[in-house]
Amino acid sequence: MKETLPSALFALLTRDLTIGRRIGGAASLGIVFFLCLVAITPFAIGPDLALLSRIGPAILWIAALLATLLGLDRLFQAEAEDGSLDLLLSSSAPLELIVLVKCLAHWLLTGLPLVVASPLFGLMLGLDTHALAGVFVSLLVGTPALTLIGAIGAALTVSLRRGGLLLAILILPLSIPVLIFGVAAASRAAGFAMPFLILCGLALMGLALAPFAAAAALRHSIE
Amino acid sequence: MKETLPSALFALLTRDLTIGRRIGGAASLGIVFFLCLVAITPFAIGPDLALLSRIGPAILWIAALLATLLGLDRLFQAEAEDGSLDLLLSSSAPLELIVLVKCLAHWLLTGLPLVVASPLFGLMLGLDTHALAGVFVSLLVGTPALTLIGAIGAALTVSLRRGGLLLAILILPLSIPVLIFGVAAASRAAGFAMPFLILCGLALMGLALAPFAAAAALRHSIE
Amino acid sequence: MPNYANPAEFLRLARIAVPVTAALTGVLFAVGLYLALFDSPPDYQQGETVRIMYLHVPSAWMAMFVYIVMCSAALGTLVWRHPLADAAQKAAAPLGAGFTFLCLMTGSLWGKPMWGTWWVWDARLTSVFVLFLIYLGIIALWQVVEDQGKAARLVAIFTLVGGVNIPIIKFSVDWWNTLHQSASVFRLGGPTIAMSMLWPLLIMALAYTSLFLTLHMMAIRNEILRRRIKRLAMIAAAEGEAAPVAGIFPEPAE
Amino acid sequence: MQVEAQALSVERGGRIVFSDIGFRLAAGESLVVTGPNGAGKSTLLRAIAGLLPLASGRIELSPAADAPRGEFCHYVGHADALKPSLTAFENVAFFAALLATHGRRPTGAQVDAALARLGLAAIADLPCAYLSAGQKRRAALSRLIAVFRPIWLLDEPLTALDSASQTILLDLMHAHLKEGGIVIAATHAPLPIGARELALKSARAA
Amino acid sequence: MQVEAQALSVERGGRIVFSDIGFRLAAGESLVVTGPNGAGKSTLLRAIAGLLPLASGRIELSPAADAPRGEFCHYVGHADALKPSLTAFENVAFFAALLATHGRRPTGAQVDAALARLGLAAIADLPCAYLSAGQKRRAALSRLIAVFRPIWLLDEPLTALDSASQTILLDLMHAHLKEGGIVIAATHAPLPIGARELALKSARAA
Ligand code: HEM
Ligand SMILES: Nc1ncnc2c1ncn2[C@@H]1O[C@H](COP(=O)(O)OP(=O)(O)OP(=O)(O)O)[C@@H](O)[C@H]1O
Ligand SMILES: Nc1ncnc2c1ncn2[C@@H]1O[C@H](COP(=O)(O)OP(=O)(O)OP(=O)(O)O)[C@@H](O)[C@H]1O
Ligand SMILES: [Mg+2]
Ligand SMILES: [Mg+2]
Repeated sequence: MKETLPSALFALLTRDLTIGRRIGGAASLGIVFFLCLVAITPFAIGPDLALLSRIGPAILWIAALLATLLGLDRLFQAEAEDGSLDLLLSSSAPLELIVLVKCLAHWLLTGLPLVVASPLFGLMLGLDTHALAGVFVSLLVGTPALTLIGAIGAALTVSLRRGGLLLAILILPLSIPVLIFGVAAASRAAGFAMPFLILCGLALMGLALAPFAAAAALRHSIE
Repeated sequence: MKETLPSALFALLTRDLTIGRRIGGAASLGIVFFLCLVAITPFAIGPDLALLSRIGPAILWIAALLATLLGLDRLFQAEAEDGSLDLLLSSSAPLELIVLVKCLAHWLLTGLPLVVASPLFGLMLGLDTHALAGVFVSLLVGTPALTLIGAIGAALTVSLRRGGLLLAILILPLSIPVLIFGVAAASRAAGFAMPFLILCGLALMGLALAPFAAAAALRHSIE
Repeated sequence: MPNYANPAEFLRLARIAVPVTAALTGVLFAVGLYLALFDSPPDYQQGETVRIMYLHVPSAWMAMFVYIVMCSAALGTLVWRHPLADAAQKAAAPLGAGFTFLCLMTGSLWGKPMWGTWWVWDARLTSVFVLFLIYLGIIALWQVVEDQGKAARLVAIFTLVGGVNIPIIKFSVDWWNTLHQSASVFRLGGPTIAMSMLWPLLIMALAYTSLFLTLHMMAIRNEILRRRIKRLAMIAAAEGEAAPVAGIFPEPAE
Repeated sequence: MQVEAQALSVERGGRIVFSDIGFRLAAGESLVVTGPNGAGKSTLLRAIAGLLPLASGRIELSPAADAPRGEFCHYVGHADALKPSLTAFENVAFFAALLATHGRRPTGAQVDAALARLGLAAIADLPCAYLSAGQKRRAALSRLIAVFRPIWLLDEPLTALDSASQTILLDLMHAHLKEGGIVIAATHAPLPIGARELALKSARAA
Repeated sequence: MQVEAQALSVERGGRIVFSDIGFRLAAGESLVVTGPNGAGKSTLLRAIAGLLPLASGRIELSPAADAPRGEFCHYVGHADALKPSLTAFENVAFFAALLATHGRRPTGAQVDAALARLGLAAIADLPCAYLSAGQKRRAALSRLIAVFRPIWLLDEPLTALDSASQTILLDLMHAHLKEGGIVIAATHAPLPIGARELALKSARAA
């Protein structure tokens, strides 16, 4: 029975990536959105480069958080609305793995491009090389954690018609720890190693818990 | 023929408000979302109260901008998906007014609660009374403008399956001016009157242009 | 904006015009670059770095000019439903984005020696950056909407709305006191720039304009031909003779 | 009221779906549009409702009206246009107010009557998310009698209805025709309303 | 394969939709579920597919299987489960890979054959956003033959299909039954597959 498992999951990954690419190239759109946010912030704060470079890592992290959130509420809702969720539930692949694969696809489409582009945006905010590297590495570890946490909220709100804001409310408190240690690692305020290790721990915890929590939520919200 | 116009528009307003209230009380959700964002920022930036109160108005404005955006992509898309848009287009009420009423409902549900709650959050960020008043008044004028600008993007992306990110990209450049003058007025960096007047001008421009642009986009994207 | 009567007419016109404007572009660039790089004096304040100006200023002008061209094409699409306006809009967007990018690049290259930084968030720089974002948004919208006729109308609406940014770019230096230089050529009361610098600048501006015209006509021609091929493939498909062509709306069955 | 369509053709996704379709319907007449899947039945109805642009041809109502065509038509398509969080009554009352013309704003009692006519009286106060497929369909159809519009455009109206509701709907159509209304319906199942038939051919054969 | 249901009852929205429903179907047998709108036909099918919890009763497959029940059933509901931006082929191929069991992963050729069987060969490479209602329905139904599953749960399967496609679908059902499969269908239209009938009463009357 299990020989079909890899191919089923691979088919799901390919499908989600294809849809993401077809619908306006989510990857490139994510970058442009990030760019907009980065551009807006200095404007709101004022053109003080010293201040900007000090809070630069924080801005990049907040931008990454919001970019991750923006598409996430439809992760399972779109599947539920058109009936695909029923079929995902009838697959012999465990729902936990299905959730994980969907998260992977979402991260590849929105998280990864942001991580790759973050050094460039860091430059625009006047970060130095050290800070750039810190932001890059911390985002690389942190954004998957954000996606995974977001998936729990997406699953919880799947049966509501408009979960966007509710999702944010469920998710933001959970993502605050990720944000704190991510920014701490990126800005090296308290050294790099310590907060980074905690960040890795959080990401691993997300990886271990989120698929189960999200799958349980999905099983209960179906009707 | 026109005697039914006010009652049609009023029915639309009531309907949108009812839906908003039923689906998890969008108003309260907006506030909580705002709260999360405000709470996250000090963590990301570090607990430096002087810096916080300096960039406080900017944070409140960015939070308002993002909270406005978060639900906006479904403003017309939800209507298009379930076929309601066809009926809105067959109404004898002009589409421009329909757009305007839908914007009003959206603002009452998400913008207004943010405005009302902003002094409280300002206090949490250590703003003084003057800055609090500035933030309140500038948000009161500015958030409707953001909603109206957002409605243009929502109408342009109505026929796309997942317009969230594209909407953001179309909208953020247009809302940068609102943000600049809103923050300028709120923080009184360049005095209050001048940027505030420009902000009012922008809001009026949005009021005059957005319904027409959005209605045109809706008419062209129906199929 | 060139006179685009109808597609067939345009193709005929382009066949003659493109080689001419291409040659003109080459000559203007040769003359302009020679004057700019070797013949004009260094600035008494800025030294040799002033030569970046001859690349920077015309690209800034073109960034705005192309947007204005797109706005008129957008009106053509919405008001007169001109068959060529759609193609003109679509062809101009990447060119405009390119000029804007050039303006941003040369500006930051110049900024490093002049202001000691690659980038500051002042009003002009930011509004040009916003212009760049709007160009990207337009390109994205073209790509996302599959029905090209619909895409043209939606892009036209967005282009016109985004047009409010153009006056902001132009007058930002006057409205806000910023780091950036204020207008010295196109201003009330005549240019304040030295004649020895003005001439090379104007020739470079002409070279850029002619470059744009050449590329724009070529891009429109490609767009027209692409649509023709699509239409032919569709007719063939409808007659049931050809297999569906990849990437082209294939023949629906009963 | 009279509808005349001449030499209609509609393009969708860059392809002509049908061309040179024409018909004329006087008050009290009805038209049934048939044809295989993908022939263009739904497309034709949407075009008549003014929801799709015509590639060529013209549709005329007489007596000539200055208002847009959509204001004379009830369009009931594949989608039900019901908000899941609103009750059936709220949904129908909203559309009644939205679609009303000439100052004839329907009262709550009229909406109630419309729902009752389609057998939904008992569940009028249930959120539409809780309705079955056929109940949703009936709620959508009750718009037809909550607000008067002379031309009914019905896309596969019998779908999801049980036999009792099918009878009710046919009665409603007969009554509408008798009062001088016009019905244009796309259907695969036979629709006994004594209508003329317009058979669309599949796009391939055309 | 044999299905036995005993004393089923299901609660939805805090209300018992039906109770004490039972049936037993051997290989090659079929069941048609009828009843007025809102009687609980769709609810019953979803409960059998394992997509709704039972309030009481039990459903058993024999030979007893350790995998969850959903893995033995094809459920085709009111929603088509097609992504508008993917082509018909991509949609069906995805579900074929997702739903495959026992290492029998369908090949591209099998998916093509399934689409062709439902008359969609020519439009297999069209994005589903461009399909008509009946074409979408046929794409959803082609899942049935792209992947083998012994129990078919079909909710109003004839909806939106033209008469040619209805014949094709009936042929498919006959073939499936002949091979020892099981078909349970909810329907308002008569469904000539020689099935036993389970008539649900309207919940109100119950
Ligand atoms: C990325 C950074 C920059 C951007 C986006 C930018 C943008 C522009 C724009 C849009 C114009 C056209 C203004 C008009 O026609 O009114 C312009 C002109 C000009 N820029 Fe820049 N600029 C940048 C950096 C610089 C720097 C570093 C310098 C040198 C100090 C400079 C010097 C000039 C000059 C001299 C003009 C001509 C003004 C005139 O004669 O009208 N720019 N720039
Ligand atoms: N949104 C769309 N964009 C492009 N083409 C479309 C769109 N919708 C439908 N089509 C195409 O137009 C043709 C006619 O579709 P239409 O929905 O009118 O068919 P129909 O006769 O109603 O079929 P059915 O009986 O299946 O409902 C089909 O070939 C279809 O592929
Ligand atoms: N999501 C839901 N939540 C709560 N109750 C529901 C839900 N869906 C349906 N119901 C209720 O359950 C009952 C049975 O619904 P079901 O959809 O099974 O009916 P059905 O027999 O399929 O009717 P139809 O012929 O209209 O499709 C109905 O009374 C309906 O109001
Ligand atoms: Mg149809
Ligand atoms: Mg049902």
